[in-house]
Amino acid sequence: MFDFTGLSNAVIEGDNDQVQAKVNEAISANVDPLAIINQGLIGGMNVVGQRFKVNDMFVPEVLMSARSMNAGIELVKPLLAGGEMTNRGTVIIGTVKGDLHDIGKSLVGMMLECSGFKVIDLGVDVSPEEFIAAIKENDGKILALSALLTTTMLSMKSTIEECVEQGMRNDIKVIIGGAPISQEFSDQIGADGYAGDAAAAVELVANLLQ
Amino acid sequence: MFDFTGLSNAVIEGDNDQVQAKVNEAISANVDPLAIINQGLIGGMNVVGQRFKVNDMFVPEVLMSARSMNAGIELVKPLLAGGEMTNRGTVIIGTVKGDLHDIGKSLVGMMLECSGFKVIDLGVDVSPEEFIAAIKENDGKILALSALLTTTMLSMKSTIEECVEQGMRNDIKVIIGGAPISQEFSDQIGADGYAGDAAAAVELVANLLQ
Amino acid sequence: MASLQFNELAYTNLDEFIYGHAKKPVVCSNGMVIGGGTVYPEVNLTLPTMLIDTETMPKVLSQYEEMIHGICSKAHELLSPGIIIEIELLPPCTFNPQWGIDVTKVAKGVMNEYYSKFGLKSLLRMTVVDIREGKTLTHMYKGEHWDNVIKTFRGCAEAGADFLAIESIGGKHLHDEAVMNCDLPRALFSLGVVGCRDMAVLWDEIVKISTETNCIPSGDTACGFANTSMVMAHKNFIPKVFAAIDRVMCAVRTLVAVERGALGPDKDCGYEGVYLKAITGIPISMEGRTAACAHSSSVGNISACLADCWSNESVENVRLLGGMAPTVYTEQLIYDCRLMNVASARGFAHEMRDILSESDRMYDPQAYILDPGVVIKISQEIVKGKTHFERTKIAASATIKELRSAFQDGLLQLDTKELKYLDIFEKQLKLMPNDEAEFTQFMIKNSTLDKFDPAKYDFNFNAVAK
Amino acid sequence: MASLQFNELAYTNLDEFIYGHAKKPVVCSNGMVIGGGTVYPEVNLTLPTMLIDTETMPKVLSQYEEMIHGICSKAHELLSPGIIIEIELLPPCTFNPQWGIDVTKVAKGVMNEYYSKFGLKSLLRMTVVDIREGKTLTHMYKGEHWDNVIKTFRGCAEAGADFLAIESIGGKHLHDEAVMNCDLPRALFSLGVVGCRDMAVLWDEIVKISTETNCIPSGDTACGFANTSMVMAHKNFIPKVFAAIDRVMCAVRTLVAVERGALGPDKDCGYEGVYLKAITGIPISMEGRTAACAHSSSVGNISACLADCWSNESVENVRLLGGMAPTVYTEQLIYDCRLMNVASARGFAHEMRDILSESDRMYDPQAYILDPGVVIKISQEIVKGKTHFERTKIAASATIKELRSAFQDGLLQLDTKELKYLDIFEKQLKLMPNDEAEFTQFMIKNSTLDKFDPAKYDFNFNAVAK
Ligand code: B12
Ligand code: B12
Ligand code: SF4
Ligand code: SF4
Ligand SMILES: [Zn+2]
Ligand SMILES: [Zn+2]
Ligand SMILES: [Zn+2]
Repeated sequence: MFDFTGLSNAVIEGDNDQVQAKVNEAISANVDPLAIINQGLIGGMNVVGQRFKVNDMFVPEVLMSARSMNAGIELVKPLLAGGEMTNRGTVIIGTVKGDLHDIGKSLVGMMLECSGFKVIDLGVDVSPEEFIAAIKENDGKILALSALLTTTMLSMKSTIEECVEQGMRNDIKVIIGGAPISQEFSDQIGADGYAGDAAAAVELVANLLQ
Repeated sequence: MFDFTGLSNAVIEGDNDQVQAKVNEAISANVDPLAIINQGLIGGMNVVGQRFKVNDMFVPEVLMSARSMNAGIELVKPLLAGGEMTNRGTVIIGTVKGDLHDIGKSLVGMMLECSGFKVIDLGVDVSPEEFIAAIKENDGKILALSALLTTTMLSMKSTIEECVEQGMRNDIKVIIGGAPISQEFSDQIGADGYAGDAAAAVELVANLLQ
Repeated sequence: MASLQFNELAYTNLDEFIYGHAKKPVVCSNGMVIGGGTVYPEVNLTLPTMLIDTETMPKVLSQYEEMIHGICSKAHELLSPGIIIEIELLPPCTFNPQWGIDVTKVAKGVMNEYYSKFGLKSLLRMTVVDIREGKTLTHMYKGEHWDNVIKTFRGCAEAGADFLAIESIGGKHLHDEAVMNCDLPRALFSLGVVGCRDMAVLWDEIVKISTETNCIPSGDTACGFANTSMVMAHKNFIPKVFAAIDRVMCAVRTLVAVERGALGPDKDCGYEGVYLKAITGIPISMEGRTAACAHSSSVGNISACLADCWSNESVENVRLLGGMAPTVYTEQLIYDCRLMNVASARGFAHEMRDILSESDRMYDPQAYILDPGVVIKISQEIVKGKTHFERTKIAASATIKELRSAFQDGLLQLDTKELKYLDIFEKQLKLMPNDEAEFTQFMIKNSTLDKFDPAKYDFNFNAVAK
Repeated sequence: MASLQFNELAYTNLDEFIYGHAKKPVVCSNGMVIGGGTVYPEVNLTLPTMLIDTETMPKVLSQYEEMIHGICSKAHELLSPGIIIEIELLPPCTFNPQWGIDVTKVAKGVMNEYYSKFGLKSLLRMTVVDIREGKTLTHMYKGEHWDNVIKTFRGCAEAGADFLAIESIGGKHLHDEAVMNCDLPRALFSLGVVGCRDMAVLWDEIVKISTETNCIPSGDTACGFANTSMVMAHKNFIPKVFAAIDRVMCAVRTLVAVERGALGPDKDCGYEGVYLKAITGIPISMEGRTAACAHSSSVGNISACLADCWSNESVENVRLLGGMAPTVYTEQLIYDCRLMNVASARGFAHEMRDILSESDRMYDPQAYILDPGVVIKISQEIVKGKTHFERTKIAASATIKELRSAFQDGLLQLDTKELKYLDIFEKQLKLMPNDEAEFTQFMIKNSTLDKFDPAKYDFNFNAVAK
């Protein structure tokens, strides 16, 4: 058995050079490429996620870890058969129409990515039509909507209604979040879930995709 | 034409003795009994209502005026043919089930009475059934519900639903009030109106009965 | 009746009479000392619009859990030296004692978690609803209503409540009538005769339960009395001077809790608590500007002069932009307390107290009678009375006198309508019989049974008549 | 660029540097003087959950009317010496200037009514949304977005606004990236290079409109910058020291408004306002504990030390038990202001200021840098810079130095993670080129067009390179 501790630690440290060195080491040792990714790289990233959740790491550190993980994946990729990459499910995320608040949504996206989900970030001020198109195009399983304004919260409702109209409501789970949002509001507009922060959002998505 | 100024002023002053003296004077002068009531007594009371509304009179003073008006009416009553008394409509009022707050509701009742409405006050902790029974018994036109607790507001909804079930929802107007109540909540549960204080309640009832 | 205690004031020196310090501090098992130098935030929370019944109870409990979590986490984050949480049960949770007990368990569970995880010190005040009224009440001291009140007290105490409290309502219906008619003698009967007797019976029981369960009997408030007047005066429905006089009269009634063994901190919305502190030295909870979420007030700052706990009165669990309202109010209270405590640490507590008083004192008689100097002056008169009846009457007349002279000295603004009512109330008091038995006889004759039924109170007229 | 103003501080004597007093007070036509000795409440309100469109506009307007009524009536009732109302328009009301104008008219209508009926003095601050971003933006200074911003400013001013304000966002996308990565040089580029240039163009226009409409150009804030950092730090997403350094750097950018003619009061949520006051002497609005409705904060009390207006930041029109939330917050602000003003009247303003500071200073670097003494010290360094770029860089390094020495002297608590980042930031600054042109070239090369497109800003690289 190959010892992944060093590789995982390098990811946790966000140390690009070390990650690449350790990955190359593993490749030379003929370790299963999927194991390098899942046990070594994503294994390290899982620790990062946990530590972020308990306020033990800052966002810039998480981003560094994510970047180093990606650098490692780039090295392993050529060794993988096409499509073999692990994807726990695709999440379409964006801030709803009329709302330009960016950061909360981006953080949720970041944490989902770190946890092995594929994330399509549509940015801010996204119309229901754009969300729908992206779901279709990317086979999205989760639609994640963000709103920070009391006057744009209701755009979440119209986005959900648009999904119903397009006959795709049953194919996806809709989750919502942002400062003015509450569980009560989520129930009210028929979303599938609400989370108060990025860590909770990851758990929510994981539960919904089970 | 008889000059009602003195009688009205006596009502405004809440001066029982003066009211009775002036009423007797009018009766002796063969003034139309209905005019004594409407122009003299209720005329005075209308001023009281106006002055209360602009904070120019206190509740105890309004109550004194009301009592003196009633004393005057008692003297005139024997001269009226049965049922000739003016009644602008009957209001059934009470605080809803589970709620024992009394005073706000009583004040609304008082102001309605002063303005010529007949008021049946069922007290506090009143069940939907009791409200329904009172409407039937008294030919109530307005159902006025009070609630001061966030946990009893929803009793207003069940009372309205009970009216629907009894097939009498179209025969009455439902108005609601109390500290946690808002216009929004009123709309939400399908009430016909909300008022924030006793003076506004009188206007609301007058409008609804037009 | 048991003989009166407290014939002298706990405070005669105004310099000692100040927020954060009580002559008889309450020392709690977790090390928090109420009245020992630190003003603590006391957060009071309530449910948003929802029903409470068997079906919704899980939701009710999770609402409470969410609120307590939010509060504790904010208190921890902002390094509060400790926090008090008050839950005023809603009526169904006293009608069904088990529900009230379950609420206590949930709350205490979260509080214990924050203590063991983060060392956050907290105390839980459980306030039972006085459900002894309504159509089905048969008797004040036996039968279903009484039993449920007592069961709820005992159950909450056993479930971990640190303080027991109530806002009792003996004599309330008489007082409602008094407020509506600005009838001071009737208020006096309600408070000084009926209310004080009811308090004695009720508080003997609460103190007994507390002793048996190792819980602290904290205090009562005149919510059903002076707070009704306060709200009515605030709406300009009655003169403010009535509300001010009523407040001081209420002190005699609320004080009975202490006479029977309550230890404090007295409950937040009992602004008359300042008189209790002056007379007995127990610590008190007060509320002011940061209780605007619950009701508007003319005593926003002056109410803090003597506070040992500082409360928001009550806020429902609704979402504001900055978070859930109970969490938001926790933050505000913590900063308010920091301000007062830092002033103390710098040796400027007296100046801070005087600033708080001067902020409001002049603009409303209800504020004026909370000024520490005025409190001591009127308290000195009150304790001269030899019965509750006498003390309540003195409270009224001393307050009238004080308000009038404050106006004359330019220390208090009163318009002519208010001044007129001072005269009216003085006359009302003068026309009253001085003898309690005679007065009682007169009042009973002039009250309907639905306002006061002596039988339900075991009210022994002969005992009054001696 | 126009030459820099303000090469010396308005304040060198700490004793003069205090709440309620500004060296350059703003004298308003209704007699209110901001910074003339009295701290005024500034109430900020917003809509509850609802859509804004053609159909709902009547409802939107009646919401604003209801809120302003509640606020004015409370201010009258509590005898506030005057009140400021801020409306931060929501995006549709800037995208459709007429809607913003209608909101202004409704608000001003109610305020005028309270003035003529009750003599209540009030001032309206209209804050336009800086909508210059998003997918459809073609250019920062021409095209639909710019035109609508300008139309809204002019229309609101003509409709009776007393103050114009904005929370401008030039350079924001660069800054977002800087926050997420704790990249101080990128923040510096966003603020000191791009932001300051954008401010100059924008504020020249606002000042021109104000002059033409007889309105007062008040100020800007770093909401999109330092407040984003603040919220991120509060969630423990980034180190607090980043947010503290970022706040002081932002001062240089916000100051540009004053350099171009803004007169104050600077906007509430710009906590960097204290640096503007130190450097220019204009009055400022601040927010703290009573803005918990909008966001939690570690500067609840210290933020009041130098406030000339005291704000709640923003509260939505929802019902609390005591009334609608904007009315409730008006009451709280009024009592807060009374406290500060009474302290002044009694000659204890300095002590009150010091108590406010000591309340929070030690627990968070963001609080520490609001301490009046610290503000003057760092401001003295900032004005030594000869360009905005230099000043912003000095702001960063001086703050790092100050925080470190505060920690060493035991005046500020910082955990090891925070300390580590002080080192990291120091290193980041050291590695940066000292020359603005070189630095700019480097940053542009390392930024994607979606974060910063020089063409949209008319950003003339040659001008920087000189
Ligand atoms: C920073 C900020 C801005 C910045 C935005 C910067 C950016 N790049 O995003 C700028 C300056 C642009 C801005 C502009 C405005 N803002 Co703004 N802004 C804020 C502020 C201070 C912080 C927001 C933030 O970034 N927080 C940090 C992130 C990490 O937290 P978060 O967004 O809450 O996200 C977390 C969770 O909510 C959750 N989450 C978020 N999204 C999602 C999605 C899903 C699916 C899930 C599960 C979870 C989830 O997870 C995240 C991570 O833990 C808030 C205050 C507040 N209390 O939130 C006001 C606030 C949202 N803004 C407000 C206002 C009024 C405005 C403006 C209208 C101001 C104006 N008049 O000009 C404009 C509107 C712009 C527009 N068209 O949308 C008001 C809203 C009032 C209202 N009526 O709703 C707020 C509440 C401030 C206040 N208290 O008054 N704002
Ligand atoms: C006085 C009072 C009491 C007294 C009641 C005295 C009495 N005889 O009614 C007593 C002590 C009994 C009491 C008890 C309780 N109360 Co209480 N009480 C109050 C208080 C302080 C004032 C209410 C009042 O009388 N106002 C004066 C009148 C004139 O105003 P009003 O009722 O609002 O009525 C006006 C308008 O609303 C309107 N209106 C009223 N009814 C109607 C009806 C119609 C149709 C219309 C159109 C208009 C209208 O017109 C009226 C005149 O202008 C309020 C605080 C507040 N902010 O309201 C709390 C308050 C209502 N009580 C509260 C609580 C918690 C309780 C208790 C549960 C306390 C406890 N733990 O023991 C119990 C519950 C009792 C029960 N089973 O209902 C909370 C409610 C919290 C919640 N979750 O909803 C409040 C809001 C206090 C607070 N801020 O925390 N209370
Ligand atoms: S006034 Fe408030 S705190 Fe006091 S008993 Fe009534 S509801 Fe409770
Ligand atoms: S922080 Fe608050 S006040 Fe400042 S711009 Fe953002 S929303 Fe407005
Ligand atoms: Zn309370
Ligand atoms: Zn702001
Ligand atoms: Zn603001």
